[in-house]
Amino acid sequence: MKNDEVIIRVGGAAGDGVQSAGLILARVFSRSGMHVNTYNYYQSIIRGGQSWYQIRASHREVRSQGDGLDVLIALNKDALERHTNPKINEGGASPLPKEGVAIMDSSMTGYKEFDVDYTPVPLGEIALKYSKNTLLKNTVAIGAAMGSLQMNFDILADVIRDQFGKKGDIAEQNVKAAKEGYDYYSQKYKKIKKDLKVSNEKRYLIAGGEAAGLGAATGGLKMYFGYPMTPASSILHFLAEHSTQYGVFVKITEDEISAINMAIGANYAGVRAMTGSSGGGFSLMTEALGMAGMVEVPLVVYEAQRAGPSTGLPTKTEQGDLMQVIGASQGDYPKVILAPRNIEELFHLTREALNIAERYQMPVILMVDLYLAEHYETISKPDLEFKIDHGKRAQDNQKDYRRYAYSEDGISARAIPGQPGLMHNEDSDEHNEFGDVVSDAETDPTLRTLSMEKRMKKMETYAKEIPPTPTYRADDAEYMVVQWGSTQGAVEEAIDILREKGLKVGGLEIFHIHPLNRDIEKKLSGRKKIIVVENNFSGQLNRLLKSEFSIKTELITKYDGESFYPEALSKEIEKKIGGN
Amino acid sequence: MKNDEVIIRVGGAAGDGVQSAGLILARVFSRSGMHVNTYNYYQSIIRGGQSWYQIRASHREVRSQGDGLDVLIALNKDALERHTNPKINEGGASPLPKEGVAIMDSSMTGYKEFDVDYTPVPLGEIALKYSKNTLLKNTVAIGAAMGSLQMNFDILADVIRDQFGKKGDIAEQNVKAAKEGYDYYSQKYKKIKKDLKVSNEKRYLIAGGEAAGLGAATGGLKMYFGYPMTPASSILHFLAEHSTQYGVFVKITEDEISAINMAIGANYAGVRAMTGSSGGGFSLMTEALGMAGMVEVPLVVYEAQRAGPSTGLPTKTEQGDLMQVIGASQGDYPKVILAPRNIEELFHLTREALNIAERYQMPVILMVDLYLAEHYETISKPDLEFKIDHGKRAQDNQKDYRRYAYSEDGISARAIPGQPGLMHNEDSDEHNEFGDVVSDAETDPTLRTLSMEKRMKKMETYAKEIPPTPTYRADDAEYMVVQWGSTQGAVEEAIDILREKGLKVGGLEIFHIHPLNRDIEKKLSGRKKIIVVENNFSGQLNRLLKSEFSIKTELITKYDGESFYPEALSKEIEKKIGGN
Amino acid sequence: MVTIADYKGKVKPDWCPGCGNFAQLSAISMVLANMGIEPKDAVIASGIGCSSNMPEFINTYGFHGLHGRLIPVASAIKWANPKLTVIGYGGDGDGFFEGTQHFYHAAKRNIDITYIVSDNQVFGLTTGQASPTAAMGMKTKSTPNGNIEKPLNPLDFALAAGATFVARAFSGDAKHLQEMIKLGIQHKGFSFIDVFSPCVTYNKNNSYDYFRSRVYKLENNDKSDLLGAYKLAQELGDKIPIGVLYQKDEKTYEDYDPIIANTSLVEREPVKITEEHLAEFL
Amino acid sequence: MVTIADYKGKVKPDWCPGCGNFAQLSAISMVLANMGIEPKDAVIASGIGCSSNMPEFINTYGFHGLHGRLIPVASAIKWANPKLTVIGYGGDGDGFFEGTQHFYHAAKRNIDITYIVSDNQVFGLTTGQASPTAAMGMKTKSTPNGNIEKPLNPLDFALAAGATFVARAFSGDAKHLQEMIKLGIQHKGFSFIDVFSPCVTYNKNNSYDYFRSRVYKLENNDKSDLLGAYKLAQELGDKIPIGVLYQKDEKTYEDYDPIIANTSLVEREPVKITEEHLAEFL
Ligand SMILES: Cc1ncc(C[n+]2csc(CCOP(=O)(O)OP(=O)(O)O)c2C)c(N)n1
Ligand SMILES: Cc1ncc(C[n+]2csc(CCOP(=O)(O)OP(=O)(O)O)c2C)c(N)n1
Ligand code: SF4
Ligand code: SF4
Ligand SMILES: [Mg+2]
Ligand SMILES: [Mg+2]
Repeated sequence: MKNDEVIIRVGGAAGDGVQSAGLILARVFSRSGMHVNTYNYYQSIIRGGQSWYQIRASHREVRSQGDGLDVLIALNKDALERHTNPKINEGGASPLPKEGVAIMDSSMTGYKEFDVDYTPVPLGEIALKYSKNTLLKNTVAIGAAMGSLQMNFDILADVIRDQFGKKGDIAEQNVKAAKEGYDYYSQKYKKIKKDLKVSNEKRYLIAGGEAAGLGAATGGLKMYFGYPMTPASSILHFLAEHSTQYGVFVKITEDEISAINMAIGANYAGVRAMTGSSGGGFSLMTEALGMAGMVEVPLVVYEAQRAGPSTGLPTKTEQGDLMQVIGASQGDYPKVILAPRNIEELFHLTREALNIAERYQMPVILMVDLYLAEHYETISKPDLEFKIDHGKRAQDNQKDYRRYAYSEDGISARAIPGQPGLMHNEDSDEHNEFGDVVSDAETDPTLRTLSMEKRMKKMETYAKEIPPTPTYRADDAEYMVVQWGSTQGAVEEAIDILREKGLKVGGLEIFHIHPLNRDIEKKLSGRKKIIVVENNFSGQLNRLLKSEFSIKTELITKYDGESFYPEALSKEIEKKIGGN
Repeated sequence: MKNDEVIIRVGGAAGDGVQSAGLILARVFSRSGMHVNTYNYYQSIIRGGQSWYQIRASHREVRSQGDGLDVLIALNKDALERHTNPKINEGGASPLPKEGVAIMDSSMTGYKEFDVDYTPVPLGEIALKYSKNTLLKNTVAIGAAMGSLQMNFDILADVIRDQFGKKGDIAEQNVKAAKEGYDYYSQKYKKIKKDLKVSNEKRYLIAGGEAAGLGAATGGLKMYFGYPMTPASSILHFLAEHSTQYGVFVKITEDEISAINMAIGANYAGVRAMTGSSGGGFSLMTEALGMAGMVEVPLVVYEAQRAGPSTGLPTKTEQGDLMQVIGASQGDYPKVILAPRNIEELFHLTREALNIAERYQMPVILMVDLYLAEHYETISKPDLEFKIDHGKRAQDNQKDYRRYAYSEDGISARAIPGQPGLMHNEDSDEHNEFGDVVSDAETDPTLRTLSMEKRMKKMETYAKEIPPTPTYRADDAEYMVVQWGSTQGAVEEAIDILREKGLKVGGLEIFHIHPLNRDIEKKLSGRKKIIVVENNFSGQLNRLLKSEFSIKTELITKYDGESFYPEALSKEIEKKIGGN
Repeated sequence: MVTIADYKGKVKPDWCPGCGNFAQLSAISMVLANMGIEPKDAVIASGIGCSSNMPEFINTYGFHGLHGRLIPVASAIKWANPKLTVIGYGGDGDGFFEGTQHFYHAAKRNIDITYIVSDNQVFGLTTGQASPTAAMGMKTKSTPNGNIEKPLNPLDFALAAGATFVARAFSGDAKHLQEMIKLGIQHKGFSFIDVFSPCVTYNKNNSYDYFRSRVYKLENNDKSDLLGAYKLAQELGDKIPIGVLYQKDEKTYEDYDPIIANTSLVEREPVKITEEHLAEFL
Repeated sequence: MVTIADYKGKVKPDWCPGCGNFAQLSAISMVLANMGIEPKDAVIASGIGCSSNMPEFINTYGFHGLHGRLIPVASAIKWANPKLTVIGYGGDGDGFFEGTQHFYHAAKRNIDITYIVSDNQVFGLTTGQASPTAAMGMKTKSTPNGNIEKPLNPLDFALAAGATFVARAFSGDAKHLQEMIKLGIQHKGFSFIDVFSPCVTYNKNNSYDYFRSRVYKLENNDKSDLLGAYKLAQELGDKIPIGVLYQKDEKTYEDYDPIIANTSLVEREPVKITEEHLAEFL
């Protein structure tokens, strides 16, 4: 447990309001100018079961859900016992330590006791003074938790008013209840010792799916087609809710096949459109993905991974779809795969993906995972300026127009239906420069070869513009930890832990998954050990790296449905290093 | 052109009866106790265009369509000009050489002449004597071709009678027309000099799709579900036609998704069932494939590749779906991928696949390609004995039955609906040993981890029983050519050519694609060069090999829609060797 | 004798308290028991959704497959082993969006399975988006400004597809629900039962009260009258009929196919392929 | 002035001589020209099949996509750019097997596109398997012992799905075919035209003669009478009606959705996201 950060966890059953309580707490910290990172542990159940929500906050960057626990808000007995038990079994979450406080209703009795500081608050009693709504208890608990840290109550009051604002009186009931909780705790129990600095910085608290939606909107998105599937639903819901504001048409289709074919139709017609799903829905989209590559229609697909295989663990995270996305659809065709490492990058890469897709007239898949899509982070003010690049476009009535003209860079000028004099056919069958099919009356092996090379040349062109692969504390690193996508935060924090122990560990962070930047080989060469960290069973990126580069690697995987915890990860890395 | 083999090519438009003429010729050779290998060059068009059919025959094994051409039967002018032109552009096919003869109708005039032996025969005139059916011309031409080689006419007459048998008089008309063609040629033109030996060996002429269907039937297949798609239709048609004979229920479903889910349902119910498609249809099946892996239902999928991406070249061959099949469906789950190298192996592996699938309770994908699925080869008498292995089965009323019991080998005993006392739920959600879901009320990260490992352990168990990877003339080979699936014949013949030149070249033939046999690394080590040959653009197996083994490879690819030709391939290999 | 206790699963259903699915779970268990069908001879195939969790909670053979794909699984099970009582159970999203195509063609084929849809007018498990049967104007996460899509009429759909047994039930009327399920299972051919099954968490519009005040039981309607059934299917306003709208005796797909007619493939030995079979390749 | 010559594609159609698709190619070209629609403003989206090769042979914007998926492509094109005349053209396998689900839901949504099916009762391009509209008993490669599946009735299907324009035409009657296509394009909403289009190569049963001796033209039928239309759709014996069975004025999906109603998204600038939009994250 660190002095300069705080971790609060709210535990209860599905339907108990765990997540909304967590979000109120998160917002109090972000409004206090602090960095926030949240974690949502929930089940595929609508009511009941056990879920919890964790908020980590600090004046310095917090890049993962973190280790440790300071304040537990236990909304039921099960939650209390589960999180105070040193043998907690939740994928790596820390139990409440001795110094931690456990806020719970005073009426709670008969629970199994562990060595922590129990701080009962008459949550129900206080709540009842204001309303019969049992959820008001949560607000009292939130107040108590804020009291334990002596956060500025006015900020909490503001957050509550914004949250319950539309409900007038209800907002004030909540504020009052929170205040009582705050005061009760402050008067009765000791303040938790922390050295937290508030500030006046504007921090934007945003979830992954929201950042992707916002990024897409700033990137000129006008249509989104989807079919609900956790964890791809968050972008869908966000865009649906902001449809009018952002001018984005959002449609739930009859299935994922329709969604992707619609997105292709819209892009073909000249309108930026996206689709998205999780692995199972993405399976159904793969046929059309290859078509987009063949007809050279721009397309961005948001692929939000969850723990598989098959239906798997619908509310759990994993990076298990890489092989699927790489291999998606029959035959070879050009495509780009991006895996943003954090929420800010997700915002940027989503609109960048729209540009790449249109400039190269090919599919771009944005791979996120449940962890990235659903957790909240604070980011600084997003840059709203963005240049939309429509790529090569044909002139109206251009003479001798060839939709698929063979060219140096593999890219040919698009014509949009409605443009005069450029009528042509876009075909999923193999075709020549004009779009005429070369597989009907006479197959032409030569033209076929040229067309194949024309399309694949785009990959070479694109390879030249891949940004350098970022590194972390790598300059003098003897050991390199390679990660991709959302595990960035946990890996960097694990590296920090090891650095403090004096180990020369650095990181290589891959966010351009396909094609891979050739600089990776150089950046890894000459190191004592290369350790690939992945949130999946088989080490899918590892396989990819080895197929591309002559490197020897070791592998750390996690496939229990939860994301990495820095401390535990640092120990695994240390073990790999040790086994020299 | 070799003395001990003959190559005949029939060229014409779609709808001209090119293929049936070719098949008659092929059967004459197989009935003469010779080895036969055919090649079908056709387009995605029902009538018109240009197609041709090639028959290669010899008393020694013929392992590919071969190089060279002895007899051309040109059914129209285009065919005549195309195949006599030294600059023929058909993916590597040889033009008719000086010594070759071109059989065509005497009425054909005004064609561009090349340096070959034109042997006009009054095909139309002779045919008209017997019938107005224009297809009778083909029979006359067949007769002439057989005359040019002085094949035993009685065998041809038998084949024709079998072919047209049901049509009574028609058969006799055809026999007579053939005889006239035979005699006309014999009297007018010189016999082609060949040293062909006929024999009394029984040779079975069979196409890939048929061999797969026959293999499946001998392997206990009882149900086949599919949706037509070239080149996966041939197994479907074959089984439909033999449904009553073989006792196999065959159903065309509304789509491929239904087909695979039905196959899963049938296997779950305890009946051996298969499905199949080509790349596009397979895309649609991938979601269910992962489910089969998750619920541990046996499943065999016949994946017949054609040139992609997308609709691509529907009637052309390619090995371009490997990445798709490897990556199919989200998450990690156990599966086996087999790629038979020739028709005989296809027969055997299909039933073997059914056993593997049931023994391991997981999906097995049989990867073939258009070339393998649609061409004919002679094989010796197929072994009809086969032991069906149903794998571990639970005893009725077994106490404390656990459908997914964790075990040493990862395999647990199946219960089939209808068995008393073994009721349980098979779930695409993550589950524990009993099949109870571990992702609803309480996710259990520990159990999740165990279940994941339980399933994946099957891959380890299976890895131990993969047969050794076959080699070809490899003992003293300095250069190793690695191939997979249907390219075996062309690669072996290319190696033979190089061996004759004194180059120490050998082959490694991979038919177990996933998991890969670890013996590959050893068999390749210490060679001067490793050259991977693939009928696709990007070298998909090459990527796979490099991801698994520390090897340096060079790559030869072909992606014009046609399969490899030995001579041309040998030159490419030689170039790679030379570039030492 | 089979009793309802035999059907009790060992996993406690984790639907929200008050969810309509509880009624269907009881009803199916009760009917199977009363019909004397042993648990070992019943298979429930489901898709993905709250409703589709059913096989986890009942002591039969269960196959909890993919969203929208229960129909092909159920069909093939029946074809493989006609002795089994095969029930498909899933949601309205499952059956009328993702699985529309399979539903249609299975009904047309008149496969002898019973397909029960828990129709709650929302996607429950994915937290409440508008389903294909959601009313126009309904506000959900996916339709924050109100649904603008005409609702799909499941009964009309089933009739058009050629289902030979088409009925509607309501979770709020357990006895009638049981009756429908029993008739559906007894019917030889494709039986479809649409069940109004309130989602108490995400659908505040289509509540028990909403349905209770509207449904009325069909009595003495001419079940063989297709056009009459179409008309009844249109009644979705203040009065909504529950009961069997349509029933017809017709050959099943299984009856037509010589390989499976009167045969249990799972019991039959594979045909032995002999040299005679090989003759055609010579 | 637009003439039919403007629609002439540079690639010669490679259908078999006598194939029904030629008639539709001419008819579509003729109608578009006569309606004064410029080639640049017409888009033909197709699936995969002989019929679906159409866009290769006509001088418009063409999108030759995937088997069974033309409907979503066509729908989105229309939504993106309402100024375009969007025609979907495909086969009976394409639309009534692989694409059943999309057809149903697009009709229900009443999207303003015209969907023309070349209904030849077989899979042409894959060399003649039974299609969903193939008659019982028909022998094909996939049904060597005769088809045992009830044929799908496309008109009935379209009516049940809620299509607002449902018609049938016949390749053998060019003028009437043109008339139907014209009315279909003029209709605002989802127009469906099933065209009996003989496959001269693989379907010897459903020949020109077969249809010619059976079809009769609908005259003075009440196009607003849904039940009447259902009845007409059942006439598939010795007398088969061609013409418009049903037509209804109804709001389209586009009319309901505020983002696309009266807007051409392809022309409209993206909404500029400003700091105000960000306030909610603070
Ligand atoms: C291919 C696929 N797409 C989407 C999902 C996500 N998903 C799970 S349940 C569900 C909808 C559930 O609605 P419904 O079928 O009506 O069942 P209910 O929960 O209402 O009983 C969806 C879309 C999925 N599992 N698979
Ligand atoms: C996903 C997929 N499945 C199957 C096919 C193979 N296929 C191509 S055309 C066709 C059927 C054609 O029949 P229909 O749609 O009636 O068109 P027609 O040729 O009769 O005009 C099929 C099954 C495919 N291209 N894609
Ligand atoms: S969310 Fe609705 S459908 Fe799902 S369990 Fe709860 S009440 Fe039932
Ligand atoms: S096969 Fe039939 S549908 Fe296809 S082009 Fe020939 S006649 Fe037309
Ligand atoms: Mg529902
Ligand atoms: Mg057709």
